[in-house]
Amino acid sequence: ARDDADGTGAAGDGTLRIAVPSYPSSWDQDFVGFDPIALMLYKNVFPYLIDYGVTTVDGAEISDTENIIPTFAESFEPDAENRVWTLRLREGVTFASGNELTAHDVKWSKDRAFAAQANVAGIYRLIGLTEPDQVRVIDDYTVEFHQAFPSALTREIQAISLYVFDSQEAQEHATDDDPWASDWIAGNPPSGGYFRVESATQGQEVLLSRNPDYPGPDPAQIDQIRLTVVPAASNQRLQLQNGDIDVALGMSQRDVADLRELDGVAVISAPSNEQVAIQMSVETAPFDDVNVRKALAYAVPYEQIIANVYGGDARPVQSLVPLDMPGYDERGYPYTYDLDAARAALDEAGLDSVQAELVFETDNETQQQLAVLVQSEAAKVGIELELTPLDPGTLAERRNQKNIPLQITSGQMWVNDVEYLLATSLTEGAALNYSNYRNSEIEQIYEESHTVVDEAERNQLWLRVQELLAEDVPWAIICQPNFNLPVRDHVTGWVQPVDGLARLQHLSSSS
Amino acid sequence: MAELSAAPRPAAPDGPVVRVLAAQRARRFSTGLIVTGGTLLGIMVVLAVAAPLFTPWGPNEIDPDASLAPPGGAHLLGTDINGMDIWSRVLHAARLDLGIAVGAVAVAVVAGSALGLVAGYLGGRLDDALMRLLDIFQAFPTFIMALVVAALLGGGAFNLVLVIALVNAPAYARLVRAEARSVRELPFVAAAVTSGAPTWAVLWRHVLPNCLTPVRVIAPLNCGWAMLTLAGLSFLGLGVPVPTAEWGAMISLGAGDVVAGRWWTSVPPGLFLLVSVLGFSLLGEGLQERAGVRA
Amino acid sequence: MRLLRFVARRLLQLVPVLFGVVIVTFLLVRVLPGDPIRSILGPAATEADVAAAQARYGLDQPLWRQFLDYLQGLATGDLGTSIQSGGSVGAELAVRIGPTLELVILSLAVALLLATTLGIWSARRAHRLGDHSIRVVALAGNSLPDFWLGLVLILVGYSMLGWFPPPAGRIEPGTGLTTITGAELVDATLTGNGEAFLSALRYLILPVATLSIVITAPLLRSVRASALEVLHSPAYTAAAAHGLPDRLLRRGYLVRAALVRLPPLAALVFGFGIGSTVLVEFVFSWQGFGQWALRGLLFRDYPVVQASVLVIAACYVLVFLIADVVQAMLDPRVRVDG
Amino acid sequence: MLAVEDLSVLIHRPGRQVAALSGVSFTVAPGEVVGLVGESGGGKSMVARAVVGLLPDGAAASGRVDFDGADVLRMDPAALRAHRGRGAALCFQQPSAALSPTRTAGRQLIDRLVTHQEMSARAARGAAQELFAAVGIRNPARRLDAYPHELSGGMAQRVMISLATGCAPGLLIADEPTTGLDVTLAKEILRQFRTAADIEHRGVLLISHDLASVAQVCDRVVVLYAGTVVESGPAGQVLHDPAHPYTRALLASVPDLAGGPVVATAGGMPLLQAPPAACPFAPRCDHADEQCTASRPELAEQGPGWRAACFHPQHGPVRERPATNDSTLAEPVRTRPPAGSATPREAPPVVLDVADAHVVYRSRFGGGGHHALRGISLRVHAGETVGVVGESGCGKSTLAKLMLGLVRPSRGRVTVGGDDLAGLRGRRLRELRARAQLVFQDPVGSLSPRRTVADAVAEPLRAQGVPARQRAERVAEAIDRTGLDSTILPRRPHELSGGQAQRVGIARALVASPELVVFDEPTSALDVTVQAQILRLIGEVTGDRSRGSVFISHDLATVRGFCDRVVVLYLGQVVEEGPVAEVFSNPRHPYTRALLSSVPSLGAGFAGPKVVLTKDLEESDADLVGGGCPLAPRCPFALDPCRTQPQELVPYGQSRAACWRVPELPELLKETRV
Ligand SMILES: Nc1ncnc2c1ncn2[C@@H]1O[C@H](COP(=O)(O)OP(=O)(O)OP(=O)(O)O)[C@@H](O)[C@H]1O
Ligand SMILES: Nc1ncnc2c1ncn2[C@@H]1O[C@H](COP(=O)(O)OP(=O)(O)OP(=O)(O)O)[C@@H](O)[C@H]1O
Ligand SMILES: [Mg+2]
Ligand SMILES: [Mg+2]
Repeated sequence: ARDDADGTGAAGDGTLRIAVPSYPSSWDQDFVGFDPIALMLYKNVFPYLIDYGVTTVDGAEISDTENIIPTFAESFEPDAENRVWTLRLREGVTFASGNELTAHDVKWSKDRAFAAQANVAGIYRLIGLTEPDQVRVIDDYTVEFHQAFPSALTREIQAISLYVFDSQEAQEHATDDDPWASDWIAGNPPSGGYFRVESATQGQEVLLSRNPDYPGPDPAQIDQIRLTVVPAASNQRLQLQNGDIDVALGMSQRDVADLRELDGVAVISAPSNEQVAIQMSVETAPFDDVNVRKALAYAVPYEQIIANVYGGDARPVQSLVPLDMPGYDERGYPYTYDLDAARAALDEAGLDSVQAELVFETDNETQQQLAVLVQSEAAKVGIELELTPLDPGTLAERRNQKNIPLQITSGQMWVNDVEYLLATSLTEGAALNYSNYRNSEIEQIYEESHTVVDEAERNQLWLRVQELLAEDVPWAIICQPNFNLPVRDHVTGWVQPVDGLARLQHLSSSS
Repeated sequence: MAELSAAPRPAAPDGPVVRVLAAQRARRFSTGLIVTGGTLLGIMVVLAVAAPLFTPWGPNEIDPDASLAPPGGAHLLGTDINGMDIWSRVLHAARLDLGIAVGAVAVAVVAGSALGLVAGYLGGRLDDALMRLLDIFQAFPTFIMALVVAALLGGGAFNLVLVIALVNAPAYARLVRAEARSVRELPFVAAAVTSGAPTWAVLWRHVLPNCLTPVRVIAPLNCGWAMLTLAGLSFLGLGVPVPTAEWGAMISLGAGDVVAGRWWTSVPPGLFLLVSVLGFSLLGEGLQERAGVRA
Repeated sequence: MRLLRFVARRLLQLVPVLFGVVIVTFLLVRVLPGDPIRSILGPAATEADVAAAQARYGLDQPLWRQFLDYLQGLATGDLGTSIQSGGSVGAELAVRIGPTLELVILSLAVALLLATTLGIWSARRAHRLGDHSIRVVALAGNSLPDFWLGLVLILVGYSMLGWFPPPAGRIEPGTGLTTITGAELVDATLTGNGEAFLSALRYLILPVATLSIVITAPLLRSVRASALEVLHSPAYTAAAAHGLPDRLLRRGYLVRAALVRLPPLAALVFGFGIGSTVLVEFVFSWQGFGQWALRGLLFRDYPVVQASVLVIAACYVLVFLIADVVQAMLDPRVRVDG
Repeated sequence: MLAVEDLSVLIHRPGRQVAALSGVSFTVAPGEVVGLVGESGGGKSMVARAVVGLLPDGAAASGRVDFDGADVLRMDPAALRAHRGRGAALCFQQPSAALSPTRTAGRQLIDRLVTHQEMSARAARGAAQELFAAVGIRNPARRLDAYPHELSGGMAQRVMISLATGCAPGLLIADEPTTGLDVTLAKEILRQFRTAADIEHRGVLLISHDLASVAQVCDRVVVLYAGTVVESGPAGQVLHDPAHPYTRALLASVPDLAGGPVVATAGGMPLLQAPPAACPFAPRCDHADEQCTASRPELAEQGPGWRAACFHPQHGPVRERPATNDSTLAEPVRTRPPAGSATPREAPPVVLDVADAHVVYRSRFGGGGHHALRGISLRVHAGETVGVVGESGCGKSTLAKLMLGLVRPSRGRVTVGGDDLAGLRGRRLRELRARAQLVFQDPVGSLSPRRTVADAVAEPLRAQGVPARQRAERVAEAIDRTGLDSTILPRRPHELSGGQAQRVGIARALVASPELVVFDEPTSALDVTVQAQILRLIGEVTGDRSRGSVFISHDLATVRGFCDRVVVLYLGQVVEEGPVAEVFSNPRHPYTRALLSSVPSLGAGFAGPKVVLTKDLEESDADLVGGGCPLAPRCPFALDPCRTQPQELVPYGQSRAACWRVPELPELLKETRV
């Protein structure tokens, strides 16, 4: 350990040391993978044109989904119909290369996203953006987004999608084989958002520094952030304990519980919209029978899971709609731990016992613990579960084949809206709809909701959706664990992001 | 023979000059190794076989009130994060670990020896082809190979036996092939052939029994290695499926607890693993000393 | 120059082996369950997205075409593009392999040094207390799971005693080390950066200790057995019976003769070490080759897995070659020309 | 200089003891060559080791080994180190194993010179070169840098001798320096020791189990039996007119070139657990009485400097020696009437026909190979015994394997009982194999280590599908025939003595009544007295008229004992062939004559004019090019045509030889004799 093991040294040189479990796989947001650490980093080092504001709920600061503010942009406003959105850029904003950020960069970046046919292109579909033509350059500082239909989601969706590349620089590295300069972009950090990438050592660490050219509100509070890769949670813990790191991103739930007791260490806690659920494949036997699904829903030991797996640090939920999402209603999931009811439901299905596979992520300790508890309880009513941890590659393939009877899922909606939830998780063909759930009425409500912008009206629709879900039980929704972040106690300014991807600009060190 | 640098023990002027017998001590030590190794393994086997007798908990039985309970009370060695009894799991894991290791090595020995025997004795094209194939297989470090094959076949005890057998078999094939090649030059093989014995009989009756000495010595060492491989695979999540009681998986699950002062979740499986592997190593070392075979 | 010819011929013999390795890895990777494209595209991808991505990585081609493309790439030194990161596999590999080799080679060197000195010491005092204790201790070290040993060393060496740097990274940030090979010690030596050298060394101690503890036993056993054999051989007896002094006996008649069988074993142990780094690197947050390869494997990043396995295999066979050469130099009986 | 007094060595092994030496006393003076002889296990090497203070672990030695007044057994390490090498230097039993494999021969010698003669490294190199030359190493400068594995057996022995003399010892001890060497070479090596004693005035203790070879160079001989000295005295006395029955038995066991009968002595040397209380030879001795089994005889003076430990010393010649010194030797005494040469009423069937057979051992990666046999033709009739002789490596074993189909001829044909071996495969080949059997050189090694004797002997029967019951009967029969007890049946090879194992091997060869039995040096690994027993047995076996036999040996005297015809091989070719008596008494080919000349003999030995070959076999190998006579590089009579023209077997009298100069030879020999 260093001499400053008392934990005060960090702020001295204005550097915050953060441990992350893995190195970002790539610097390219368009063409490559789904990697939480990389996604988190992108939020901080890409120039996003608009971003969430901050609001305080129950004393904790969280990102404000109602208030989306322009950052690198000057404004982002719709027309009266909510269909054409105009993005105005600030003048004189430059990339690290010295090139000015103009409408052409926005256009090139969006064209690139459409060309990649991956991440952004996927979500843009929700707000009716599918073709490059729909993004039009009006002048050097004005871009219009022509949506196919008006949408209530536009602001939130654009808040996570409106990042730009330094197109001039990128194009210098484009080749005939590689018109979008993927090779170069994958290997070279972007121009800078709240932070710039000072240096990046493959696999080991990324050094961020405050971006002096950041033009908008809420600039980074800390001068430097050193992200060090420490895959083993126990190592993160030791280093936090010894004051060699200030923030540990990637510790397990059980460590958090002990860390609260330690001197010099604080655990920042914030309610989160992360949902933990067991998705049941409604098309594969035996879960094609709603009674079997109900039986499982009754057999899950919700409270025990919250107590044992999350150390009490999770919120029970009564709906598939997350707690803090507008439209949440308690009628959405009327199931509690009740073995008799579970047996009764199974009887109703005409079955004595059923067997099924419960799939979860291979290196996810929390899911594993949860699976073990569910397995043990379910066995008591005759549901024999075989636990199958799958590595990411196999899991992706199996999900694509849509033949996983039961799987534990955990995740957070990037957009805090039920329409988005339906779009991503509960309508036919939705990407996260591992249950293959389909209810024609819900499909209909979903279609309708695209163009409904009025809040009360929308809530009405969502209530109906939750009633339908309560009958169909496509998921056993387990809980919403709180977000916990172990830090040295001088670290402050944490803002809980709505999408779970840390915005580091808010962090500061108090000593 | 003589330990040259050492002087004979001083003797009375007329009495005999005596040299201390190193061979005797060597033999005693090797016996000691074999007995100690055997005893350690014997204890493991007894504990494994009689596991249910020693503990009131099932290996996967959850005590909902006692997650990460410290040793003592209802749980002799405490519980893990799932609330499962460590003592019970450690004992039950012995079955699986010993079983997989011994099973895998047995499969590797049988398959590898058969290949090596035939190739080494018959020689020629078959031998060349096999050797080239082995060259390719052995160009992969074993653990890397095990990783890939485990990822390929997926977890589960049976698959793990196959994985470990597969990565070990080439070594046996080589070992036995080399022996067979030298044994086939020995006069008694020629004698058997001139007696008119068919090839299989020569192989089975004369060549094979004389090729197995190094195999017998290496196999126990290999069992120990197999257990470590298994543990390593489990540590990386490529071993047996949870919550099956297996030492490597238990260590992996409990590794994070040590730094929090909860030694009981990973130290007992670690110790059991250590003792078992050590048992195999001691046994192997002892046998090696006896047989005078070099590694 | 017989030795050169020997090396050349052995290198030539490696070609079919490596070609076999290329085929085996190519096929093995492709029969792995799991879909690399799905795992990178994220859940929101449509079939069209998948098809597009597959086309981008050439995975829509028939297998033989993919293989030919791969071969062609190999021939031009192009190891492909990582599906996970979109970057060049060759470039990623370059920064990963150095540190890992440094770690393994250093550990092997320490283990060899230990094994040789202790092994010969042990053999000369065969069957006495010292000998027996060394052997048992080495065996116990060999019986420890490496990842477990690593954890314990971290707990003691870093957390409790505070003697060693935190298990994160391979060098203190801010030593201003210029990366050349990726292997910190080597780079520090090349650039004459003393501070970086010391720092890298401090970071290396625990992982090297972990690895060497688990690999010393087989080497030690071999050296001891060989030395014992030499001590009991008529050749050594003859030299001793002709009254040669102890030092001459040890240097001229014991050490070299006792080491002749070590090189192939050392090569084998090197392979074991390479395998172990997957675990050791994880425990020490070392971020070398093993972690990279494992990640590639878990995400079915075909080019990464292919390249990493191929490179490991190439290193491994090369080390065997070196071992053969060293053995040929140590042991005149090894036939260099036949 | 060296005085061993009442030396006893008791070796403690786990669970047993070995009395390796019991009360051994003798002396060696400077300039004297003392022979230490006796059978294997007699304790010869133990004496040598005691002299240099190198007793094995667990050995308890009592008595004294006085060397220049100091007791070697009680020296401290420093004194011992000074004594070793400088005082007494040992030449080890197997020189190629006793040279450190990872150090050049020259370095090893220089190490000794630097240590014991305090030379500088540079001076030592020069001296080493001289020493190499002195022991007869050609091209010494080059050999200095050779590693031991690059040396042939003879060369290694020479190097070993140079190492020992390089220590400048007062006493030179040579442990079986000629074992495993060809006769031609052995003679040369022994001369080196005589030289060391005569010129350098060292004491030499020459250890050997072969009395004949020792006879020629020793001044005095000490005979060891079961760790005791049974007789010692001047060489001439002990070797020609010994007093102790054991010495006499030993001498009688050695086959004589002159064809003197081999007299076998039953039994074997006991392995003593404790120093013997009685005469250890008593159980095997014809003259033993109660006194012999009750107490141990002391060494008693028999003549000047001649002592024997026997209550009933014997005198007179050991066996009848052919009286003449003529080149026409008497017909050897045979165990049976000569076959083939007797009445040729009807030609007995041919059991083996080898016609112009070549064998090439391919090297592993193509490209040439070793041409082990080059055009051998050989025919064996039923009831006939053909001897094959030749130096080591000339292809004798290859010929044996060829006859049994264990190697395939690359050219030519081998037929056994009329069936061509080459044309057969699988079952038929196996059946044919069972009709020809081989008795191996290494008796224990030819028995499968993990199979019982019964199993081993039954193997050919099993292969023939003989039912188990019958098998057991026939095995018992065969075992009985070879003079073994049926208690041996459940034993395993390692529990057998060499003699027993060879009997088992013969039983196995006979059990399936083969038409042809090939003996490949069946006695060369055995002790002299056991060898005599086995030769006797073989003599009986070959007497069977229904069977043909081939007897392969490097020892010409053995072949003379009971073969009808003899074939002399040289480098894979037949150089001479003919009836035994003819070839031995009137060798035509220079090579045959050279072989006969160098055979050490206690008796008269080869009486005709002698031929000495000019080089060692290994050295000549490289010179052999083109299609000329293979012997040309070594032959003292070689002319240019010899080097270029291939030689065919040409009949000369009753025998045939492959040398065009045969007619001139008698003249040439006369010249060399002068
Ligand atoms: N290291 C040892 N341990 C036990 N017994 C031994 C050892 N060395 C020799 N002996 C025994 O001592 C006796 C004498 O052995 P030694 O080697 O002196 O015989 P030898 O006459 O040299 O025989 P050979 O002709 O076979 O060399 C034998 O009975 C042998 O078995
Ligand atoms: N399997 C083999 N491969 C290659 N060369 C061989 C092989 N067997 C024998 N040789 C060589 O063939 C030659 C003849 O060997 P063979 O064993 O027949 O000789 P030998 O006369 O029986 O000698 P010895 O008296 O030493 O037993 C030798 O030079 C030998 O090195
Ligand atoms: Mg001896
Ligand atoms: Mg032979």
